[in-house]
Amino acid sequence: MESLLHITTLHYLVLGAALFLLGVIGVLTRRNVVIVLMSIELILNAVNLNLIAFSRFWGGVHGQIFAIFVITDAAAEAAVGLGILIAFFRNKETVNVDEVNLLKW
Amino acid sequence: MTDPRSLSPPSLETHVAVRDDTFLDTNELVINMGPQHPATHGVLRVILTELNRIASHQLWLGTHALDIGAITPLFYTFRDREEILKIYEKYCGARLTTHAFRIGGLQYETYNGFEKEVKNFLNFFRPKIGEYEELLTTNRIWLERTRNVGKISGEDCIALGVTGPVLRASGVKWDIRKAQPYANYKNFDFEIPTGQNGDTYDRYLVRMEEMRQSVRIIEQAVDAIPEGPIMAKVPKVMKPAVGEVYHSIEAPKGELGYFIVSDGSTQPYRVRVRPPSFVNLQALDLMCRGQLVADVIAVIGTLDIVLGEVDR
Amino acid sequence: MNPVAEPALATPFFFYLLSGLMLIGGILVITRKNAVHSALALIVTLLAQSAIYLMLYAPFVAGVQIILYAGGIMVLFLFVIMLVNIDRALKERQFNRQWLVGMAAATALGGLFIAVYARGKAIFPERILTTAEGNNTQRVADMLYGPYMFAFEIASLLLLVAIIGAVVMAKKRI
Amino acid sequence: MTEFMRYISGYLTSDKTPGGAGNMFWACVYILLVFAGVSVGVICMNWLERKILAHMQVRLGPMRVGPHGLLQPFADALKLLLKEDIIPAEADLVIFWSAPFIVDLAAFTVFVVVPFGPTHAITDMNIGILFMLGVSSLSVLGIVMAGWASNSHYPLIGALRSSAQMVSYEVAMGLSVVSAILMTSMNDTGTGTLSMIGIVQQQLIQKEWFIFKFFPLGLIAFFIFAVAMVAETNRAPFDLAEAESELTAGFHTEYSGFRWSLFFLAEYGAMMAVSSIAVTLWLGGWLRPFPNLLAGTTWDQIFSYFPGVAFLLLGAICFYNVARMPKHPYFRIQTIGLAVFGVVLALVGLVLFIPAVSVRIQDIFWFSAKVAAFMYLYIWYRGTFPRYRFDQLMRMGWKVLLPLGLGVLILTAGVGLLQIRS
Repeated sequence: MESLLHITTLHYLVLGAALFLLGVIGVLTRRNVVIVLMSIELILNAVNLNLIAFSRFWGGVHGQIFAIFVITDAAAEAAVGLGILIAFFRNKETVNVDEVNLLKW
Repeated sequence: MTDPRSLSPPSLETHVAVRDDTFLDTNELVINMGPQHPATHGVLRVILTELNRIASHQLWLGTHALDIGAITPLFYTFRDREEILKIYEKYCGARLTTHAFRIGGLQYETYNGFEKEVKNFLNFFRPKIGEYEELLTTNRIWLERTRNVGKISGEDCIALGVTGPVLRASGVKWDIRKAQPYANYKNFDFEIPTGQNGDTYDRYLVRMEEMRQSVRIIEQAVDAIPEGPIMAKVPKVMKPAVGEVYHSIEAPKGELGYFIVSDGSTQPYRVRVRPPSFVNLQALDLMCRGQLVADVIAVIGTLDIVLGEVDR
Repeated sequence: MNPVAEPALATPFFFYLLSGLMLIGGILVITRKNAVHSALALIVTLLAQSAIYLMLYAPFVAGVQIILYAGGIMVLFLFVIMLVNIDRALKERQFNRQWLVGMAAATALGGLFIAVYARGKAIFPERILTTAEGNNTQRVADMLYGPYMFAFEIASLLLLVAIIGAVVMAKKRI
Repeated sequence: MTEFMRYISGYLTSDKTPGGAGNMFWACVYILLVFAGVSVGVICMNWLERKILAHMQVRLGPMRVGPHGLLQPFADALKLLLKEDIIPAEADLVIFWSAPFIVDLAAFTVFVVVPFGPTHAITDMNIGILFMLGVSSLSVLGIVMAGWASNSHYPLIGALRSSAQMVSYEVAMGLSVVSAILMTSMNDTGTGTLSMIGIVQQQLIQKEWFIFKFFPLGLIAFFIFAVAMVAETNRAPFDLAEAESELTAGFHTEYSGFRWSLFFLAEYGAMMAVSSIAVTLWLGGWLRPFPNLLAGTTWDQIFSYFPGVAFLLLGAICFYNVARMPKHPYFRIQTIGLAVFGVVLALVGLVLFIPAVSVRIQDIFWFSAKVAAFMYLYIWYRGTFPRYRFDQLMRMGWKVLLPLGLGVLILTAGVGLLQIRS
């Protein structure tokens, strides 16, 4: 009980791991590209959580800097991914990953 | 917000008045009474129709600006239009269906102080045009919304039969009041405003200038109302000659013409109306080509159509 | 009557509240059929996470998280979901047994996590530093425009590439 | 019990915000006060907008419910609450329900960090302005949800339009905000701040409102913000999302009654919120006008009379209108009501002359007066401008305001650098 009530860095790490797992499951099971992309966002957020928890642990801000870079990265990824999705949808009228099975369409 | 012109009765009013006018004109031609008209009739008719033109343009301006998103001009124009309607009401008792025109002249004498009230209105109205223009003419957003929107060339206008301010804004100097003067127009001095680009903004400017010209015409006409009867002697039963006739006038929205075929009886054999709105609406397709959907609203507004006239 | 909240209880309360929100949101993201619902669940997760950042005394990252993630990226997602009309996907059933594979992989990964924790329990941080809040934003700025300047420039380049890439992908004709 | 009283009274001598002092009781009181104040502001705004717009358009506006329509907002609220709550059959229920609340939440949460005075804020975060921008950008989510959940074409198009619009204008807005934040660091220590109270205090220390700082850079940044904030709140001339000639009512077409009124509340709350940002960043927040031109205790004294005088003037206007009321029995109740309202206003004005009150209230007064000026601008825009077309709106955001904002940011940084060097 004491370990549950006394929030330590470990708690944040467990939370991050759980989110990461959720993201992985989402990426592997869903067919909808949009939801796959969102699951990737979940994974990135789990990573961010770890980074920030450790930055708090060490008392520095390096982890936060990395988190900001990761957020930048996520923005870029979302923009390009959704751009591809729109191009794909325009040609194939579908947003399912398992239908992206042609090298050229 | 629905376009008020498609719903509210006042929009029909200008048309009814002018339509009476043409219809009778045409009838008169058929029964060959034109030259016998009393002089008073012609001048009064000019005053009344020009007042009507102002009222129509005011209505157009208010609703057109409302469509583009400027809500204030509507109230300004309706405030001023009310003065015109008051004159009409006092003159013939009706605001909506001004029904004074008869074969052979006018039904009603002018009331006492008609000239004075019209002059008062002119003095009241002259600065108001500036007020409208102040809100819109140099407004950046208005310019962006109307310039190069709904462009149409003069040739296209002529090919489609588009008339009125739309035609004049495309640079064609065609106004039936000058080209085939009816009533007493040839006695009055006025300009035909024309535009160059044929876009929505030019049509706006042309109509604003037309209001000024109408004021100028009425100014001259009010001073020139001759004494005398307003109605010629008209036989109880009129038997026009056999034949056909087309006569048109410059209504506020464009050329309004009546084509009448007479078989010599008291009833016309066939009557066909050439309405300006119906014909002008044809240009919508051409004007909207290559434009955005939001521009359609501006273009429909600038055509100044009355849907009651289109849907027949 | 003691209106002063017990700080020792406030932290776990908010932690469990927020992490519960995050996990529920995360589960909804990967289980909802409707992509819009997924996106909204993800937004809940992200907002809860930004609150957790606040608990970790990283207010600047929390603000960035709200502005960029919830206000920017997720709006982009919603936008795209609405552009690509995926009503059809709602009526389709997924026949392949991908979820089995997914669960297997996830279990393996989870097992890995637990194994790592079980083996190296000693090095895992059980403590938490309690420094004062301080001027976090300023420290982040000093770092970002000092030692991390190069990485910062690279990130801006990355964003530029992403912008061009997105435009090239999504535009019908260039 | 005494401990509790001491807990309450302990804050009164503090020079921090209740959030900063960690005093839960006063924080709750402040939250209630701010919430009530914003709601009253929305009610006033409703009446004022209709009245001012009407007078701009040669109409009278509401005249029937109460003297000069003063009770019209309450009648409207009652009507909206009693109206049937229609939910389209094909709507996505949960999202349809929650969308108005999210918009409201975003609009009202922003006020947590709005500084009405050096201590008159619920709390003072050190990421204050970031928090404000972030939370106010969340309202776009509610709008998108509302548009999508209605499962109808006009709301969807309206929602897409307004989200595209809000996202693009946020960029220009952010840039102009950054240039103002840059100005906060032009002091002896060279450290800037993101805290809302800190920003105003910097303007006090630098003895200059940021709108006049580095003339004309501050002015241009303020102009960018002033344009972007109108677009952010979807108000005329940027009200594309609810352009009635094109989209009926935009994203809230399918909403009726209470839910619609929540959107209404959020719209006006958001207007006040962004106006408060503008006031805080460029117009000196709670500082009185001309802090350096008319400095000195005498002027302080004179300016401290302003709140009272303003309320007395409002009361005088009421009495003027009482005198102009028609002397017909039909109008008797209205006349009495207006007179009572005038008396209340005048009494408030007199109370504000008490030094102890006026010292505490004048910060709030100046802040609210500046926000009110922005509210008037909103109404004025609506009465004057036609509506932009959507591509023009986007062009304006990306091709005019964004480069302008970037230029101002770079120039501000350059000028600031030169100033520090010299």
